[in-house]
Amino acid sequence: MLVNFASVLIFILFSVLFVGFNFLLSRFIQPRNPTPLKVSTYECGEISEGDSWIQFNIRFYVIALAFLIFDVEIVFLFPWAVVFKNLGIFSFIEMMVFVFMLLVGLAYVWAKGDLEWDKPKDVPAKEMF
Amino acid sequence: MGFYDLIFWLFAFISVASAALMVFSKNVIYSAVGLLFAFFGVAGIYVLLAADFLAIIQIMIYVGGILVLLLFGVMLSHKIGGVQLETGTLHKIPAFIVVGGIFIILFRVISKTVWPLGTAAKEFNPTVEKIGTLLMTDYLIPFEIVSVMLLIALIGAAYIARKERVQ
Amino acid sequence: MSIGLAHFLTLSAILFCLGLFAVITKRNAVTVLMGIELIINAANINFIAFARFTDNDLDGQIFAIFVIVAAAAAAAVALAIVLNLYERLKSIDLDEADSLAG
Amino acid sequence: MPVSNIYVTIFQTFPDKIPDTIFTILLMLAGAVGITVLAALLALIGVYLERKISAHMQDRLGPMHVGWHGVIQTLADALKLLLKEDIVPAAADKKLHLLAPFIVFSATIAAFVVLPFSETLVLSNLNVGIFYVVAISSFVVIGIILAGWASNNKWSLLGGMRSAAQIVSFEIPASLSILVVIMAVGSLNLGDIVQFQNGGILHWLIWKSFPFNLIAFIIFFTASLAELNRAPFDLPEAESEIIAGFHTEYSGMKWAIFFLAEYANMFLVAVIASTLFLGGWSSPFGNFMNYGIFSIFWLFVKSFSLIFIQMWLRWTLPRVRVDQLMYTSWKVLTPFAFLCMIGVGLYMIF
Repeated sequence: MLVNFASVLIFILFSVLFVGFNFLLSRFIQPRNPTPLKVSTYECGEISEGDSWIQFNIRFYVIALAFLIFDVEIVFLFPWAVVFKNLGIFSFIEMMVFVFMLLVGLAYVWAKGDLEWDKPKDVPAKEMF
Repeated sequence: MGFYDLIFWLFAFISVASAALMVFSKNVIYSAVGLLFAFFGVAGIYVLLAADFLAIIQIMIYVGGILVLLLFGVMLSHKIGGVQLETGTLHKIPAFIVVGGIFIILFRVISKTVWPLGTAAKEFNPTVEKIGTLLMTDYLIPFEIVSVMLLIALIGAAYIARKERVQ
Repeated sequence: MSIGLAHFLTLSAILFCLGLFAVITKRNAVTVLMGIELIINAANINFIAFARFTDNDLDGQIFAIFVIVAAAAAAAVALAIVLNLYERLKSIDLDEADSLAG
Repeated sequence: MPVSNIYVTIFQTFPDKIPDTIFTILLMLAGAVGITVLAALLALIGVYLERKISAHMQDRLGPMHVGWHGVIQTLADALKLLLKEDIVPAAADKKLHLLAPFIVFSATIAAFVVLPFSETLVLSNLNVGIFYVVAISSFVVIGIILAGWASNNKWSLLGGMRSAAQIVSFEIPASLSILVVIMAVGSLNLGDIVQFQNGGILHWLIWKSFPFNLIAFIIFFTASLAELNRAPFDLPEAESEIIAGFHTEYSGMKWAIFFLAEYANMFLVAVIASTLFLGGWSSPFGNFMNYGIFSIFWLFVKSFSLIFIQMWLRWTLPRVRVDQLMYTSWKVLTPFAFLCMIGVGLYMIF
């Protein structure tokens, strides 16, 4: 088992080296003359307005939250799926109870509108112009 | 020194160095990066302890879930003006004394205690099936309670985060 | 000297102390939360190390799974509280959240 | 274990020549070099195919001048990118700006290690195979957020956050639809999963517990399109709104690495989908041409067909809006993935 993980480790190390090698190679053969205008922040050619201050919507958090909870659930579902064939109906019922709880959670955030994002208002085509 | 030892030191170094980066960096995002590599290092340690499935869970929940949530939290709770996201520190010296004292105590406990080590050397066996079976049999009650806890966490956190939006 | 239980326990102790240091000294609520995650990781190393080096087979690993899950739930709720705090105080400096102080 | 590890196979052919560990490490390194080169090559082919297919779908010719029908156009482009100046914005966080491409690319390539290309050609026969792939790709999300933040540009940050939110949303239905395969096979090992489907097109898992596995396959394919940020789910790169998303401030080789990772990821998803549902390296005609080099051939035929469908969809469907995106993920795909799982469970019990 360890030998397989060693392979993974070597893989990760090599891919890091590969990217590093490419950057170094590119560094030696590319032109380098940064001018103040070139290294300014890109904003469609305009002078940059203000700093990158953005107030993110709280919905991003709720999405990440729902993701985390379901991620945890998946962690339990995977080992269950492996042994499901051997354990049969009893484990199926156990898992259904587990899944049901999480579906209640999904239904809750769904019903409370946490998963809704702003929709554009429906404007009939003839009123648009 | 065998390869097992070498890899242990490698991962121990990764986790301690990045944990130190997390603790001593002033920038919140740098702390998050430190935490990322600390989680990765700890996952490697789990593999060395024959917990392959747990190492994957560590990556999946900590890196894929909690760290993403933390980063979203940082983005949502700071005025992201410029790349400076400073975090202040306070009473460093008392903290250093307390933590140093705790570490010395822990270290003495670890080195003085005679641990009841297992009799037979264990093989590196796959653990997924055993864990699945144990969860469905011996640990059934905790397993079901976890689902209730997750439900409460989801509803509670969504409620707390939403409250202000309504007002 | 080959790697044994004591090595893993010491590593875990170092991580625990670093996490504790972050929890005590940081003023930013999110970094305090990061310190807590580090402490939980240190505890998990202990669980798994004991599972490997003593006669208990996988109980330690199962325990670690439940700990990770509890940590995930805790992080979710804690961050929701932090965001709520930010909405009220426009800051997540823990020293400023003292309205309950006597 | 039914699938023998390639290292063991090679190792047995050269006994006692070189010390074991050194030899194994050299072999692993050779495997890593091979796969990285393969991934880069496949990305180049992918880019070429994309340009050609999109051109022909729009009644154009696409690249024609460099090489026969422009076959080495993408290679020339790659060379050009190597020569481009690497512009780092003055306001950016230099270290993290550099770190982000490393994370994204390494996480993508690291997932390749478990793919079974044939019965013996498996670089790492991990027991937790598919679960490992799901987990390791979560590094990509972190890399994207860091890239967006380190650029210190409104559009980058917004694009990074959008990408991240989109990827995490679609990871749930994608992982849930994988479950139906694992329930049938009873193993997370990708080699075992292919071995289970060996023996012709009717043994493929896509037909098992009809129609639940078929629906699960469609869910997996749709969700993976969204995870790849591909049309019709390419909002994070919606040029008209947020320029180029999280890699707006990346240029030269750094940008090329993101691009390479994106196309390597496209191939990775296609291989995973064919391994899980379409029999992987096994021949569709029972034992006909079901050995050695033909296994690789079959796997590539299946994967490139899926890639072709991806490109076809890109030029057929319009881009969805962000509210439709979240609707698709949480209110359509996730409930249906749960239904599939329950359906397969009931099917297997009765």
